[in-house]
Amino acid sequence: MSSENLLDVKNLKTSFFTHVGEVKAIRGVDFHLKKGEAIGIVGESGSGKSVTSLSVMKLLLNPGKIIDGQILFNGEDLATKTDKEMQSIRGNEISMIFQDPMTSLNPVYTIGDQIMEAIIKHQKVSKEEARKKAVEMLRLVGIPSPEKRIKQYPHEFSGGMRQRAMIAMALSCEPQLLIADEPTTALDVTIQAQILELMKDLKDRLNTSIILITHDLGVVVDVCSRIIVMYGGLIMEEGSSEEIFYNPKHPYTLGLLKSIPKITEKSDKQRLIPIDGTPPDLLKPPKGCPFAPRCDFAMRICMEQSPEYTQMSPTHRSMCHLLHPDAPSVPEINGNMNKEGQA
Amino acid sequence: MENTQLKNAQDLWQPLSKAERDADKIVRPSMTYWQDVWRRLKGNKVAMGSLIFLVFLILVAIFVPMFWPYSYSDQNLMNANQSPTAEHIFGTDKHGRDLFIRVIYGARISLTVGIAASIINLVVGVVYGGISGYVGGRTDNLMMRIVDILYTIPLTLYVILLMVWLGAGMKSILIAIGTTYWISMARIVRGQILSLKEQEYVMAARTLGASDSRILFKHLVPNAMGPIIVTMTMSIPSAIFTEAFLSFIGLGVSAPKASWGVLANDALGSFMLYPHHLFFPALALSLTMLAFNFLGDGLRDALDPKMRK
Amino acid sequence: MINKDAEVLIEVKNLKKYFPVHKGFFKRTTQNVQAVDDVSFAIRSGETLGLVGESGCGKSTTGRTIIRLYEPTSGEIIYKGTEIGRLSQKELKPYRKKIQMIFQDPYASLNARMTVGDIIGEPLDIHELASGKERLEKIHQLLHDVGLNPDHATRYPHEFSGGQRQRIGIARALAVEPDFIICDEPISALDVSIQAQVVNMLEDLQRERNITYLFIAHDLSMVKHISDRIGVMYLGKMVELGPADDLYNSPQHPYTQALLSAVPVPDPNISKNSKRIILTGDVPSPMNPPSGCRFRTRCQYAMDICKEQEPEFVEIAPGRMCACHLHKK
Amino acid sequence: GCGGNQAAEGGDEAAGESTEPKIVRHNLGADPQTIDPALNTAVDGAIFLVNVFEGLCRTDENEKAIPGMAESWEVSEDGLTYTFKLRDAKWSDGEPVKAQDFEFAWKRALDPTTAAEYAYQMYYLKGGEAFNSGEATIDEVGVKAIDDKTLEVVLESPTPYFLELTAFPTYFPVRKDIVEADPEGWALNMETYISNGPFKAVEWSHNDVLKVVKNENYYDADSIQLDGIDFYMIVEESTGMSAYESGEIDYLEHIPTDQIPTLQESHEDFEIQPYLGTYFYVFNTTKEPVNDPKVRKALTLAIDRQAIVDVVTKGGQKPASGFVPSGMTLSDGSDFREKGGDFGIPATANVEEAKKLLAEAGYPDGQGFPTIEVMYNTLEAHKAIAEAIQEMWKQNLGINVELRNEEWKVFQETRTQGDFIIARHGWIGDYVDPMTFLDMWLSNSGNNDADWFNDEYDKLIADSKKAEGADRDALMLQAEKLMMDANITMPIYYYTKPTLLKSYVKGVHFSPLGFVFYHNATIEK
Amino acid sequence: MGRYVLKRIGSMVITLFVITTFTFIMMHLVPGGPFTSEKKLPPEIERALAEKYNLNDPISTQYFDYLKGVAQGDLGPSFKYKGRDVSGMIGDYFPVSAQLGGIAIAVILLIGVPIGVISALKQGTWLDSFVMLFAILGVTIPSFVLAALMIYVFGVKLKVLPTSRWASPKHMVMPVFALAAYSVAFIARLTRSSMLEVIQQDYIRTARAKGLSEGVVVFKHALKNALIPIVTYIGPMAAGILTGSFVIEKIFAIPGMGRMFVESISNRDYTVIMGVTIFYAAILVVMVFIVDLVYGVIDPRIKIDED
Ligand SMILES: Nc1ncnc2c1ncn2[C@@H]1O[C@H](COP(=O)(O)OP(=O)(O)OP(=O)(O)O)[C@@H](O)[C@H]1O
Ligand SMILES: Nc1ncnc2c1ncn2[C@@H]1O[C@H](COP(=O)(O)OP(=O)(O)OP(=O)(O)O)[C@@H](O)[C@H]1O
Ligand SMILES: [Mg+2]
Ligand SMILES: [Mg+2]
Repeated sequence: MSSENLLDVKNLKTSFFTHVGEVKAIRGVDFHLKKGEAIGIVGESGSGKSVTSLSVMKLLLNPGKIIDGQILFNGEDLATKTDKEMQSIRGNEISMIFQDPMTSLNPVYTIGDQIMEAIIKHQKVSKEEARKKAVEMLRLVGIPSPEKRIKQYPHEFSGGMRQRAMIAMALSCEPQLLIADEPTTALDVTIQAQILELMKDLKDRLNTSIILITHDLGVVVDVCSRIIVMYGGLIMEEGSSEEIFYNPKHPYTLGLLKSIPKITEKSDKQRLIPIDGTPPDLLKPPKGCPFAPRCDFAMRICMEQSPEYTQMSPTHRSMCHLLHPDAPSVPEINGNMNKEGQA
Repeated sequence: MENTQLKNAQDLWQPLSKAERDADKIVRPSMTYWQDVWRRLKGNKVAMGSLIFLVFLILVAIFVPMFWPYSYSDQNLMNANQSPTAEHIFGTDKHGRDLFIRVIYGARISLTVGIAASIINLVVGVVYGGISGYVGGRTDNLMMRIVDILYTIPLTLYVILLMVWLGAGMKSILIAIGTTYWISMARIVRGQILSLKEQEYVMAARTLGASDSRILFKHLVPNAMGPIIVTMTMSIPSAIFTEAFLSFIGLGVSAPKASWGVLANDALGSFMLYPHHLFFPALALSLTMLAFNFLGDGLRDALDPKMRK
Repeated sequence: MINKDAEVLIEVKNLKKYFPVHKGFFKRTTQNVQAVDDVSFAIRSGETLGLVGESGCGKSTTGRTIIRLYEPTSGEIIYKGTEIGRLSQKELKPYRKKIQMIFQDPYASLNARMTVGDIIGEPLDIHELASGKERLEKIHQLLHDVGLNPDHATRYPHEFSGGQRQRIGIARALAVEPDFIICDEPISALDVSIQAQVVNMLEDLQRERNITYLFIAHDLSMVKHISDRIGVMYLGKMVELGPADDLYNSPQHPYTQALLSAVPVPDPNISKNSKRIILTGDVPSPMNPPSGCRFRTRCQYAMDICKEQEPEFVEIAPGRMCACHLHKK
Repeated sequence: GCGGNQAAEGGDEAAGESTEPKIVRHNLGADPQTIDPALNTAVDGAIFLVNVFEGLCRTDENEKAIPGMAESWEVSEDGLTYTFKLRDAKWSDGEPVKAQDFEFAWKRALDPTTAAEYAYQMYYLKGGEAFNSGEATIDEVGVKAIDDKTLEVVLESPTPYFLELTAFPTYFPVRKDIVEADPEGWALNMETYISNGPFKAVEWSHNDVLKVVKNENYYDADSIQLDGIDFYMIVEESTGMSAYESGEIDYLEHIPTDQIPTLQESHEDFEIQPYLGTYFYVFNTTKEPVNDPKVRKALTLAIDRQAIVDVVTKGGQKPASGFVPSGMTLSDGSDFREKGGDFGIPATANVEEAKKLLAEAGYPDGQGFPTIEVMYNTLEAHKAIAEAIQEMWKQNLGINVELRNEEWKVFQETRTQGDFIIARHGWIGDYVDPMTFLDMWLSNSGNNDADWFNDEYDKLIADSKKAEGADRDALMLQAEKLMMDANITMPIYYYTKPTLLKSYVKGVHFSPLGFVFYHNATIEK
Repeated sequence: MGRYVLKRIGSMVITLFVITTFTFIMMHLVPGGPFTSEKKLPPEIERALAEKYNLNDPISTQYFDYLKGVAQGDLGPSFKYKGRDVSGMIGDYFPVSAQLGGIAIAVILLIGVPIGVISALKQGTWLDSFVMLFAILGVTIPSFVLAALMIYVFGVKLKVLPTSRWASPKHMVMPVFALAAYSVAFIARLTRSSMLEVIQQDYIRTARAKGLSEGVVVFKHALKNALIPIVTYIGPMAAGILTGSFVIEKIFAIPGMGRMFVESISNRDYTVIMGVTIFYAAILVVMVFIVDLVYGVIDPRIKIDED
């Protein structure tokens, strides 16, 4: 099974050792990714999406440490690789688009310099060719007059332009795995569409695998065939897009889907339906289900014990006590396919 | 997959009450940045050790002379240049004075000078450089040219003049150091502020209506703290040696009082013969400097919330 | 709903903001980026004006110029009848309490050396709104309002995830209880459930305190949800402005049409069958905008006149403005 | 500057056993401010000058005049007119040395436009002082070249040490043509720096090295055995010491004080040379409380000079109990100092007497004695002495003294203006005669920092200038006694000059005026 | 920008003028003149000397005459070194100081910056502590002690290096190190502290994510961002070091300008004091100007030329 998997993350645990204690940001995450496959990671802000991807890249900063688990990339465990070995993997085989484009770009080098650098390093081309490629990449992500723009500095770019510069940088080396951490949040929909096309094209053409982290469920379904839903450092539910959208088996997923405003709705200003409450404190992660305090259906056991995964289909699993045979039945979860859908 | 333990506990499957939901919540006291800095500093053993050492040194400098059997000026020419013995633990100098008490006494002068220099650095240098960098433009040009002028005017001339006008003594030393010792700091702070002031959080603060002084001192200066602390700690030894130079010109405290710088300076001619003359003041100075630097490093780390561990 | 006759809170007239572009070691100014070029609109008290448009079209710049982070190149900014476009920073202070901004780039806009408590407490200190225990309570309340833990007050920005940082910025802006908030993509980094939470909160505040918003975002469904009226910008110009529903239902400007067609739908079935107007042609540069209508290079209806003449921004129906030659008789 | 081999060009290969050029490396200390004989004022410059120039006379080991450029001379009855006969000597460029060169040089030194600071060394010439202060014409100066080889000199008053004076650098001849061609620059350019002594300068790289080589045109060149001398300018004492120890220099005279005792014990190169000078404190006789001679005497008696020279200065100095140092002979050949006695000032402190005097002055056991200030100019050695004296006064008399140091020039100003109570002083003789010490206390002397004006003293000195032989001796002794009894100074020690000279350098002669002569020196390795 | 450069040059000239004026005034206020000496000169000679050097003119006349001379490039004659003029003296001594200083600056940069970087990267390790301990010793031990120790060890005991003078590359080793020690330490510590700040930034993570080698990440991406305080320090330091250090030149008997300057003050050699001050000030203001220009090159966000 693992042979065709490009990436196999097993029982990943990552913590930040801060003065107030250990922030257990990732508490045991398993997922895998096939060649040419795109998966989406959605979830609560602060649930560990970015930390997961940084762990895969082994780019956690100081107090952060991978404390357990394996990250098998092409069958090799990245967790045990040295920094030096990682250098030839990063940027070349795995690229990442970071979430915060302003602070992720070096303020003292031009956009062009920063894009060309990776190209020169991994593709071993001349400076001139690299510049051409950089211009080309910027054009691809929709930056106007890229020949001029590559000479500008990050602070002279708008938020969305910076983000596109980041994307251009990540895509320029045609990696096997692309981790995109909220790549389109700052982009308007037309550009977003363009970028998504670009990613899909990469996937189809070069068989690149993609991990797409986003809040925009619309974007996820556009690109990804599978979706991982995270909450409180754990994977709450995982399944194909259809399974997640039409047959969510976790109250959190359900809540997420409910809170999306619909563009087609009449603007009689209905309130949106948020999930009440605040996310768990990962310094002292609850021993039970992290979502329990905010869950409409929470039971005592939810506070006591962490639920096991229940496999609904080969691709679909969820961790919720409600799926336990002893649990009381809740229509939203246990009922058959939620026919109303989210249309 | 079996949860034998819980299977029978039917009430586990009961819905949660509101109180149960919030059971886990704990509220920690809110801490400001500076409280947090202090807490972090306390956690740094080396820095705290250094702080304790410095406090101890200050106490020793204040109190030991009160009951030590010799005073800094008691001579016994017949006993000159002795190596350390039980009686004179640091040995004696060329006038047969107890070197230990002279070093301790020197601490009073050198520490005062060192600490004064760092305070002046911090107050004048940071404020001046901060304003210059922050306001920028014409003001910056004017303020920096003033700094250039102060920096270039021959110190010796200036000090001789001070000596003629004010006479010798601690006050004059402090004035001399106070008027000249903040210039590098002002330059460094200005450079830092120039680059920091274009940051986005400064804009954010401005939209909140933060006054210029608030932006400067609450936002920019804390972010320039690394170089500030380095400059400050590094200025201490040079201030201490400048004091020796000032004493040399006649501005300093008058003999037989001697600071570390003067002791070291005087010992230089004979350090091959009487190494202890140089060794002890130099040791005192080095230890103090190490302490200041470790404290500075600790402070730097404590001031930087990202530095954890 | 919003009272159509409510007083105009803020009015922007012919606002322009150009950035010089420097070249070479001696940094000669060679060109200008016309980030905002002659934009006018007004927002009534208690109203939400959504601002959408292509990335880099000048939305943030518009917002930042209104709040006077940038000096306007020309034009007027009138707040409650007072022109604030030329006030000095000192004179502006009273307005700082009234007008607030939520920044697009959350991390960069937070001082890394301040605890979250201090960041949120800062406006309280500046405007002397609360102190001591009251201040602490207020901070906790604000954190709670934006969906963070009160515990988070003692932590530092870098310890938070992107969305959490964004919420810190929102809490800070809300602290002074402003009349007018410029929200520069306030929710784009948030997950949908928190988005809902924040949007609800913004709406609640609006209802309770009659707050006015300029809401810049890309997520058109969210913009539509929250806005009373929406303005569409393209390359430094306002191209269309109208009530949210009308604009969505019958977009008049070709760019607006393209924009709406590109909205991704969070439904696997629909998503796969939707048709998009994919804009073709190079994206023009604000350093060197096309003559005439700026959209003409990518417009499927482009005519000769579009090249020669800049279309005026005119009322095409009651409450609806558009700048397109198609709508001229 | 880089080391060249110019030194070798004058080498006399035949004379030496080794082929290596015989060059002494002498540390001069500071760069000479000038090497123009008329303008030089400093000992370092003079050390150089006496080796490259030669006056009418030279001095022998006893500091008595022997023929130099002059092979003979006649002195008139009244002791006022000297007629010198010059020998056939040549300048370093081969030109003959003429009497006119002397006339020119001396008048030039006296010429007010030359502004030579040491012109007063020539006030013995008739009309010299008048010309120098613009009250007489150049022709009124008492020096005249009768012909190329005869020089006639007329003095203001009989001066027993005049012949020795002609060996002093200010009296050295210079070449008129050369100097007039470039009055400012001739002494800077080694090409035009023509001299008549045993050596000639070849290279001067400022603050680094001044190189001289043997002057083949010197009349006595055959007896000059060195090929040259390199005068280095290492100012820092400790560096000089290190350079000496590492073998980079052969001669060192500024030796770190603390090293001296060890050197004295163990280093064969170490030697203490006489040096004509007195280290003393001067009292401001107009200021409370030292305007009371008893107080001055008490202070003078209460210090242990022996301890100071043994423990503090360590350079083999002798405790001073008079103002004029030893080393100057009277007409009967006895030493002035020995004749003069010690004025009751013992080498170690006389505490009893001092206390008694202090009590008499109204300060029994130091009670009521105000805190007074002792001034010294900034130097480690002065400080050490001041600290020792401070403590001695405190212990012996129970009085408190504060020390104050000032930068050299400021200090001189302060001292001249009388802004002090007690100040450190030192006086080095310009020539080997007690008068060089005594005339400083004349009422009209610019160096009378004690502000002590005594007509009797002025008369004694004036009389002694006219007198000769034993009369003169008696008058001078009387004068010294007068000023010593007035206790205007507190002599501390007589200077010495500790030196280090590599043992392979032989035949170097030291004069008590601080000069070092390499005329007879050689290197024997 | 062109206008800015012109303006800066204008303000540099004004600065020089003010410095000249201040120094001139102070110099004349300080007690003691060039001809004050232990053995008081006869009044006539003093008068003649004053005449010769125009010291009898009113101070203001002297001042304007001096300025006139300076404007014409004439720094006047030395009062103490007979027959030498100030320009010539600077010409003699400055090249030596500049050579010593230039090498020292190279050493400072080549040693100081890398060890600062290394200890920042290895923060908290023994290497960091070790390097920083050395750096601290570098400042604690004043240059004169360091010089004396080196002379003793290498010159006297081991006899591997000459103790003094400036003649061959061997002669340069000790003075260069003694001169550089303090600044190496300072630069190392400044670099370390700046680097510590920079290496935690997100863009460093981005650079790593690109797979760049650690060297490129550190020396290209991080260092440039950490450079501002270093450059700030280097500018004036370079001016100081190039124009000579009195202590080092005196200890090693090097014929440099620092030594000449301090001696000129003790000598009250008025024209030399003025000449060297102006020369030094000119170098300093140029250095400071260069630093400001370099700021803009390092960090494009810095706009130094705005009004
Ligand atoms: N340096 C750090 N120190 C302490 N805690 C941290 C640090 N970095 C991240 N965390 C914590 O780790 C958790 C996971 O953060 P992460 O950035 O992965 O969230 P995310 O899922 O990407 O959220 P978002 O969608 O808002 O970006 C958060 O609770 C955050 O507070
Ligand atoms: N400081 C600056 N210097 C130069 N050009 C700038 C500067 N700030 C913004 N610009 C330019 O102004 C134009 C508009 O930028 P702005 O940030 O307003 O866009 P935006 O509409 O907010 O885009 P986004 O949606 O991507 O945030 C862009 O072309 C940008 O490059
Ligand atoms: Mg994230
Ligand atoms: Mg924007």
